This record gives sequence, C-alpha cells and structure tokens, in this order.
Amino acid sequence: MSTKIKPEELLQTINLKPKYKNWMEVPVEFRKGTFSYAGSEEALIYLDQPNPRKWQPTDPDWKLPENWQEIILEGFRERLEKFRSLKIFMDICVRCGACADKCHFFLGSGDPKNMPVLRAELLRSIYRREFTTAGKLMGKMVGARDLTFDVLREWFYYFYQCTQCRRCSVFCPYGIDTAEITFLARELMNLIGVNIDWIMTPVKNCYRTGNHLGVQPHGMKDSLEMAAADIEEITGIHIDVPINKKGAEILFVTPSADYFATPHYYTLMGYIMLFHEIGLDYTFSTYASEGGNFGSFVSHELMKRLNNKIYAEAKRLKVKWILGGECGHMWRVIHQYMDTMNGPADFLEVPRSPITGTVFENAKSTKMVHICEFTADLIYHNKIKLDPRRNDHWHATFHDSCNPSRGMGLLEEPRYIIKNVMRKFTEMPDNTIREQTFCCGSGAGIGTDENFEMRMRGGFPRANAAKYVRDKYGVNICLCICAIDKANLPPLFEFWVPGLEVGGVHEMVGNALVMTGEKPREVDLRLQPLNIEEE
Amino acid sequence: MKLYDGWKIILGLIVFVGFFTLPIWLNLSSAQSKVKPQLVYPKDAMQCVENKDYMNHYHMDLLNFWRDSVVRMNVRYIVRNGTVLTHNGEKLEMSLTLACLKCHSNKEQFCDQCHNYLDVKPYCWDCHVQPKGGLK
Amino acid sequence: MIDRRNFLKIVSFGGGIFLASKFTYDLVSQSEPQQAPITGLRAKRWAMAIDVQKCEQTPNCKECIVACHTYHNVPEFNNPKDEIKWIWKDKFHNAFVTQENPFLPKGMNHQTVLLLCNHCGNPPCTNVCPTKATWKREDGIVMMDWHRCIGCRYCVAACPYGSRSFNWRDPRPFIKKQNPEFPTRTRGVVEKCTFCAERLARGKMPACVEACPSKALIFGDLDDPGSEIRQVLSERFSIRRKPELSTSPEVYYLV
Amino acid sequence: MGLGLSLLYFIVILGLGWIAGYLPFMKTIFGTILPYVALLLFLVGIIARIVRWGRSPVPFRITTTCGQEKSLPWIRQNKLDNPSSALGAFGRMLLEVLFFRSLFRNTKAEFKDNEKLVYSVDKWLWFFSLAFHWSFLIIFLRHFRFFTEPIPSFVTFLQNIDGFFQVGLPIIYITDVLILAGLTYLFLRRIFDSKVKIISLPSDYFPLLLILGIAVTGVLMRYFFKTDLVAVKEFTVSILSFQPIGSDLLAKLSPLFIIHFTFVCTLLIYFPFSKLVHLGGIFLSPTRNLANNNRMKRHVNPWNYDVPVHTYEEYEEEFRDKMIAAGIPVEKEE
Repeated sequence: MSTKIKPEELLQTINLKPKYKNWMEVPVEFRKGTFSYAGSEEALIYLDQPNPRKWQPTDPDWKLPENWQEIILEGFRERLEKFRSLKIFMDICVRCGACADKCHFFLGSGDPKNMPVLRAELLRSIYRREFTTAGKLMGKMVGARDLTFDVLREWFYYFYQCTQCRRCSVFCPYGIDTAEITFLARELMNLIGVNIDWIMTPVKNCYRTGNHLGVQPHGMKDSLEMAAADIEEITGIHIDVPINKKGAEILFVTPSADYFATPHYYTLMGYIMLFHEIGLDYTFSTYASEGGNFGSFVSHELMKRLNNKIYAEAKRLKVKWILGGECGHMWRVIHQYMDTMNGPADFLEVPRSPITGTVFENAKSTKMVHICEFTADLIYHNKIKLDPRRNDHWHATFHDSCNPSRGMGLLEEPRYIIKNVMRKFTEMPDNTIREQTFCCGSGAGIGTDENFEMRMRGGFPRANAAKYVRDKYGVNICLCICAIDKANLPPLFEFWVPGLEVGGVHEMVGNALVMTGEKPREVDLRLQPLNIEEE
Repeated sequence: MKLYDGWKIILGLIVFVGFFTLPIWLNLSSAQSKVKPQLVYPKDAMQCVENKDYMNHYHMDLLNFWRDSVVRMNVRYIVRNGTVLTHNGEKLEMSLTLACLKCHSNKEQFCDQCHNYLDVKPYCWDCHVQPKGGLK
Repeated sequence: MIDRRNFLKIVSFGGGIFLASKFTYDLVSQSEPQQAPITGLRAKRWAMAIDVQKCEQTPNCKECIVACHTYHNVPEFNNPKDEIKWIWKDKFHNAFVTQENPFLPKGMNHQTVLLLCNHCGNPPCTNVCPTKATWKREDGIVMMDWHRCIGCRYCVAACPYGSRSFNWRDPRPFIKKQNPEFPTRTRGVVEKCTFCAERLARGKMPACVEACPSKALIFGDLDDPGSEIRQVLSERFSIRRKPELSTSPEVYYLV
Repeated sequence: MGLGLSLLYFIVILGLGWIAGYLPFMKTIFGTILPYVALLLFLVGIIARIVRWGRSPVPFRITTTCGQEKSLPWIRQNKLDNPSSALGAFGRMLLEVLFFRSLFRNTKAEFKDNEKLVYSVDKWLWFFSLAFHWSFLIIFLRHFRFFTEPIPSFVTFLQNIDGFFQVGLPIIYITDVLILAGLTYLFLRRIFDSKVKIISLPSDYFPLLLILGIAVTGVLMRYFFKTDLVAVKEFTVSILSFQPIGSDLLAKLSPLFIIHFTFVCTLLIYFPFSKLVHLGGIFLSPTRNLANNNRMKRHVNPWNYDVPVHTYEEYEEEFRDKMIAAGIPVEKEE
C-alpha cells in the first residue's frame, strides 16, 4: 500500500458541508494516494493511440501536443454531433443538487468537485465557453471558462475519480448520466494521450492475448486444469474442461480474473462444477478469454475493438449462443453496446437452455445470457440438486454491482440463487442496494494501488452498509457478481470492516451443488471445513 | 439536415408551439375578441359612495370591508364626515343589495360586463338575491 | 362597545386577509367606517321569555314560525332529514327531557312548546368553530357569519338543543316566497336563529316577537332591571332547557 | 459570486420596467414592440434548441434502469422503472414529467457519531419544485382569461379549483401561495445549503429572481395595488390578435403592470438561452425515454464505423506453437 492512512484519520477529513469557495479558483492538487499513474508509452504504441510518451500527472509538463486545446475542442464538437446525450446533458442541468450526496466519492471525500453536478460542470464550463453564445459573450457570469492546462489537470483528476456507477443518474430529475459524461471526457483526454496505465495496459493485453491479465493460451489452460484438479480433490470427480472446442453449443465468456485471482477462482470452480453436473455442451475460448472490457473506460472505439472478439469467436467456433460469467462492466457493454457495435449476431440462435428448454426471450437479439439468469432457471425447474446446509458456515449479504443493477436491471436472479444455495442471507439497508447500490469505489479502471486512499474513500459508503449488517446480524461474507468487486472489496473491507470476506454467487452454488458420484464433502471450495448446523 | 427521431420531435414541437400560441389562434378565429365591456351607468342617481376610479379598482375590497363591518362588528350604516348617508330619505346600509343595487339595478349591464369579460365569478349571488332576476 | 382591539380578537382566522383589504381601503378611501356608531336597539344581554300558557291557548298558531322563516328565506323541504329550522315546535317531553316526571299535570307531556336557539351565555357551539364563523357577540347574541362557514358541522354536533341546521341541499328551489332584503344560504352552510340581529340594528324587534298575536314572546335586555323581560321573570316561575349542562340558556319558558 | 450579479441584473430589469411605467415613450416601446420580440425569440429559440438536439443521434441505448429487468417469465419485472416496451418508457416519462418521480427518490446522507453514514428521506426539494412547476403551469393557463375573448371554459374550471377554499375577496388562489412558497424555498436553499451554494451560478439565481419578480408583482396587483384589468385585457388581446394599441389604452396601464409585463418578456427572451430549456430537454433525455430492451431488439448506431481489430488469425499466428504444445485445438496445424 502506498499510503498508510488509518480509517479513523480518513473519517476525520470528510466534511459533507463544505465551506463555500469559488470552485473555479481552487486548483487541483495531485496528492499521493489519490490518483493513478499515466498510461504507458508501450501500451499506447501497441494500440496505436495518440501521443505515446513517458509522463506522470505530477510532472509540470505533460508533454502535450502543441495544439492540444484545438484537438480537444474539435473532438468535443465531433462528439456533440455524435451523441445527443452529451448535448442534452450539457444544456439542461439546473444544478438542483439532488445528485450531490449520492456520489460515493463525495460521501467519502467531502470534496465538492466530487459532487456529480460539479464533475459535469468541469466539462460544461468549457462547453459554454466554446459552444454557446452566452458563454462566448459573458464568460464567467454564465459559468464559462477557457480550456487551460489547469482545467485539463482537473479533468484528469476528477474524471479518473468517477467510477461511472450511475448512482447519481437514478436521482437526477432529468436522468443526466455522469457515467456518460465521464466516458466522453476520458475519450477527449485520450485524444491527446492523457489516460492511466491501469486501463491502458490491460487494454493492450486484452487486444493482444484476448484478456486483460495478458494470460496466454497455455497459461489459461493450466489454470483451468488446476481448477479441475482442485475440484477433483474436493469432490472426487474428474472433469475435462473444454477449450476452443468447435461445434460446442455454448461459448462461455467470463472475466479473466476468474482464472487466477482469489476469490474469483472459487467462482470459476463453481461454473465448471455446474456445467459438468448438468452435462452442458460448452467451451471456454482462449481468444475470447475476457468478458470485461477496459476499453469501455477510455473510449467507444477501444471498447468496440475489444468487444469484437466475442462475436468473432462465437462465429468461428460455430456455437449456438453465448453465456457470460459474473462481471459488472462486462455486462454493461454486452447489454447496452455489443449488439449495436458489433452485431447483428444473426449467425447465432436465440438462446435456449438445453437443460430446461427455456428460451431466453430477453436475449433474443444479442444472444448472450447472464450466468445468473441461466442458473436461476435451472434451480426454478429443479434441474440441479442443492444442499444449502453446506454453506452454513457463511452468513451472506449481497452487493449489487453498479452495472448489472443500473445498466441492466439484474436484481432478482442472483438473490434467487443465493436464497436457494444457502440458508443465511441478510440484505444491506434499502438505500444501499438494488438500483441505489453503492460502488465498490474502484470501478471503471481506477482500482490501482497508487490510488489507494481515494479507493478507500470511494468505497466507504459500501463498507459502511456492509459494516452495519456485519455488526448487527453477524454477516461474514459479501457476495457479488462482478470481478472488479471481487478484486476491490477485500482490501476495502480489510480497511473498513475487518473480517468480512468476499465471494461470488457461483462459489456458493459450487458448495451447495450435489454432484452425481461425488464423495462426501468435508471442505468447501476454499478448502475450509464445512460446519453444517442441524435444525 | 437529418433530424433523428424526426417525427416524434416535430410532433412535440407542433404541440409546444400550438400550446403557446393558442391565445393567438383563439383570438384570430373569433370576432368577439374586439368586443369590450359596455357599462350602463344609472341615470338620475345619487353620487356613488366613492369615486369612480376607486370603485373600478377596489369595489371588491369595499364590499369585503362592508361585509365584515356589518356581520362581525354590527356597524351597519355608511358614514361620511360623521353623518349617516341617506338615499331618498332612507339611511344607507353597507349592503350590496340594499345600497349598491338601489342605483345599479341592472346587474347584466353593469356588474356582469366586466366580470364576464375577465371571467370573474363572485359567489355573492349564491346567497344574495339579485334585484331583478330573483333567485337563480 | 366593540373597538378595534376587540374586533381583532374576533377575527383571528382570516384576519390577515381582512386587514389587507382594509389596508387598501384605508389607503384610498376617505371614509372612516370604524368610527360609525352601532345603531338600532342595543342591550348588554339579549334574552327571550316564552309564555307557554299563552301559547297553549292557540295550539295551531304558527304566526311566529311563518314570520321568521319567510323573513329569513328558510327553505321548506318537506323532508325531516333535510329540514332547516330557526324556530319550531316540539313536545314538552322532547324539549325538557330531564325535567320530566311521572306526576306532571295531565297533558303536560304532550303539550307543544316553541323552540329556538337559546343564545347561551356559555355556548358550546362557538368554541368548536374552526373559522370563527359563529361567535358570541357582546350583547349576548350567538351570531353567524355564513361567508365564513366551511360546513364542518362541529357546531351542529356541539349544540345540545338541536338548534342548528345544515344545508345538505341547495335551499334556493325550496324557498316559497323570497325576501330580497335577506340573503339565502347555499349548500354546505350551517344556519340558525340570530335573534334577528339585522332587525335589531334597524331598531326593530325580532320577527317572531312582532308577529305573535297574543304577545307570548317577550324580548329584552336582562341587564336592564326595568325591562319587561326582567319584570315578567321576577313575577312568574320559569324554566330553561337542560340548565344542568351549564350552557346558561337565555330563552326562558314561563310555565 | 452568483447572487450579487444576478441581483444586479434583476434590479436593472426592474428599474427599466419601472421607468417605462412612467415614461410614455418607453412605455410605447415596451408595450408594442417588446412583446413581439419576446414571443418570437422564445418560440424560435426553443425550436432551434430542440432541433439542435434532434440533429444528434442517440447511438446507444443507455437507459438508467431503476428496477428489475424483463428476464425469466416467473421473475416480476418492474415495468415502469425498467420498461421493456415503448408503452412502459412512455409511462416512465409521464411520471417523470408530471410528478418528478426521480426527484421523489431523493435522500439525504449524513454522518452519525462521526463514523456512520445514515440516509434519510428528503422530499422537500421534490415537494416545493413540484408545487412551483405545477403552480406556474396553472397560473399560465389561468391567465388565458386575459389573453382571449371569449374565454375558454377550462379557465373557469381552473379558477374554481384554484380558488376552492374561497378565502378572501378577491379569492386567494392556492397556486399563488404555492408558487411563492416554492420559489422562496428554491431560492433559500441555494443560499443556505452549502453544497448547493457552491454549485450555484448567476444563471441559477437569475431565473428564480425573475420568476419571483413576476409572481410578486402579479400577487401585488391582484390583492393590493389593483390595476385596471379591463384595460390590461384589452391590451393583451390587442397584442395577441395583432390589433393596434392606442396611446389612451397604454395610459391606463399602471406602472406595476408594466413591471410585471417587462419581467414576463424578459423571461421569454431569456428562456431559450438558459438552463430553462430543461422544459424540452427532459423529453429527449436518453437515459429515461428509451425502453431497456437492448438484448431483445437491436439498436442501430447511424454512425457505426469499422475499427481495427485483432483477428483470430493474427492471434493464432502469434500463439500457435504454444497452443499446439498445450494441446489446444488450432485452425492451422503447422
């Protein structure tokens, strides 16, 4: 950890009633622990992105192109013509402030520029200056200002301090979506090579090897075989995991962290066990080995470039439809962008569960089904045998990930699964779940170590709610269906709510799943002893 | 020039413009828009209790004051310079029916002229009896 | 004497509005209405005495009722449910429920007596009115301001004598002969006898008193020792309706 | 910085209206030319703004979902907050436009014991803004009694509803009270809520002051300093039916009315160039007005373009040896 700040000290610094200061005159300060390092030269060159060079945000000179303002303004103009959302969001905000205390970064930092309205004003002030008559004539009187280096520094700091979670958008009377504004602001900065490495390097990896971690095909195979071996140890059942299998019925795509990282790995075991038990004809792909899409954190173009491989691989392997694993922003991209960007997927069939016969009407165009929809359907039709007592050592709560909840609406399916695979489940308070869920604080590519303090701040509201159920009901695991959550909630909870574990929904499915021919289970997927409570 | 979701936007604009210019269309389509109130003033009547300008603007306040004065304070007669005003030898009460309507006996040609023009529907007549029309 | 300060006390509700209109009135008008005298018949404590014996001699006489109801534009619905009454007749045992006993003179229980608002010294109806549409005047009259009545009927519930009627229907079509000098009421308003406050102000006795052919109704000031009503009350035995309720009715029955 | 500047603008406009009320020359200009300029700028400005929005496409369907999606048949969909049909999206918009549904969700976050965040229901902003907007609309519609002859019947209906309590003479309108309360609340929170104060610009205070100016002058004219309403109506009807306005008519208009009128014209002119265009913008908000049927129905991006991609062939080319060594099937065995 780069900074050794203590939770109590951090809390002391939060003031939700900030003193009035003219925000345009408060310069941005790059304080250690609150920003991410710049995108690497190598990644930018590989991806053919503008202005590759060595630089850091703390440098006095960012080595920008001579005409960087021009480039940004031209890019701005172009995007105004391309995105109605941008035009509308620039024009109609009335600054009512309903969004202000809805942002987890504001709640964790008290920094007024983390109020979504002010974050958008960073962009809006330039928009007024350049694209509205009033702004051109009256300047500061109508909240307009010139695009200066200081403004750019501010953009970099605050647009990489937004996790595009869309919580503010739920409360906005006009539905102004700060995620969309952050999307486009980051896209503008990317035009002059201003971006962060924790996004650009994974994008490069993903472009090259098919996944963010840069796992090469044989490495991925090793990992899947290791998972199979672990499963054999626990259940006594040998499983051959299919990879790049042509003619399989279903292509399974999951975020690459599932192959290696913990606790993601237990979820991966859960998938493999489930698919084996129901005899699913499916395949992993080494080429489309990533469900997530860090490209979506920088630009629509990179998003499309990374997303392309899913349909391409489905076509090459001649599968009928695609199943997607537990991931957050992956599903935002698949749900809201994939079909539009890389469709139509007319070479695929409307997804139909080979086990239950259920036709997934809600995915009839995109042809990609969420694993939770798939498993919930199995459970509903009694197609798998479950022993929820095997999860008795857990008392779970469920963290709705931002993208599936506010960019899709997947709320009931995971809950239905959880309630069938375990016996102890308690919801966090109403204002912090479902469409009002709080971000883990590290989404949208800012989960870096160097940004640790800001992540702890941003994740505070989530941790605060989790702490409530831990203290009041004895909850000891927080389940989620997002790879970034699984990566970021453990350090967040270690910081704010020590002792609270993090797990995936399908890890619990794996624990509870009664497999044909299995030996009596003594340990769970984490190799911890079971503790079945008799009635 | 391409307009995306064109027909929806144009329909919306037509509704919007139509709504805001409605008064113009209503006025242009009606010859009545040039009709103005024509008040018939009583002949050979006494001078009104207040001047014409005051009555034009504030008669409702006067009536309101009268009403509270009579009903609540039990003060009944109109006094000017210390003496009770009289009309044809009778003391004048602070009363719509017993004072005002003695002279302005034709409601249609007096009260209603402006009231209808401005859509003022006082509920006085729900209880107080019209001089000519009688009960509604 | 009602001065400005007392007046303000009365109009606690809606006073602001009144003052606003008064403000504009004062602003432009030259007149000084608040200095105008209270005219007509005046008293400190209006009260009525009803000579039941005289009344009994002409059991079918309804002169007082007709006079009152005609003068005040009281409608006739011919339907007891909607009935509006200012002054009416009822059986003795209904009117004097608590003063019944098995040994009363024969016929007494079936005798009819004239009833009206008692203009109580301690009226329960005025306290419950949320808009001060009904209140007790300094001269003892329990007054009504129909402009202000919102039809909540709390007063109807509060009155132990059934003296208040509510207009469930538009009364106008049911008024036989209209008196243009007096307003009608509308649907949703409560009404009752006001001791003819408007007639007193013009120096006239109440309509019922004036109309009674046998002078059975005596109206006057109880605070005036020389008044006729004091005299008659000091000479003859009188009872009041439900005195045990401490409402101090100001209508006395000479029996 | 915002408040002082907007107050200054407001006072300048107030002053102009005031002077115009007493100077026949200015009064003539304000009474004959200004309204047409204002009306034209208002209509053309709004149309131009909306057309400008309309010229940009909605490339992606980015609805904000606030409830359960349509998925398996036995899971209950939230059809209003996560609509999958045009009808549902229409319903969502209707609730949004008429009842400010999103604002109704508003909560307040506060620290408790310096360590816990707690959220409480906070509906004041919703209530007062709804009260303000509805009152404004009803007051505008009520004003049709000054705009047209004969008067449409809905005006009488609205007046009856609005004056339901029959308090005072002239009867006090409920909307008059509500609009003043709403505007006062919206104004005061910009000054006393530190968060809102920071984000407030002159262009946030100014329209509030302007509308407050309109409402206050209107209320003054109705209840206190009465004006010759017959003259006012003759004047507005003349404007709205393009009839000439005589100087004798102008002379009958009180200075207070001229101030009221100047404020209204200023608002009309200001409207299309300010945040007030949220009136039209709300209807075009892409996070609210679209159905969340992305996986069911393909949404087309009109400017969709090809991007460089890393094809499977290129991928296999790079990793073929390792794939073969690991026993992973490949396209070209070499």
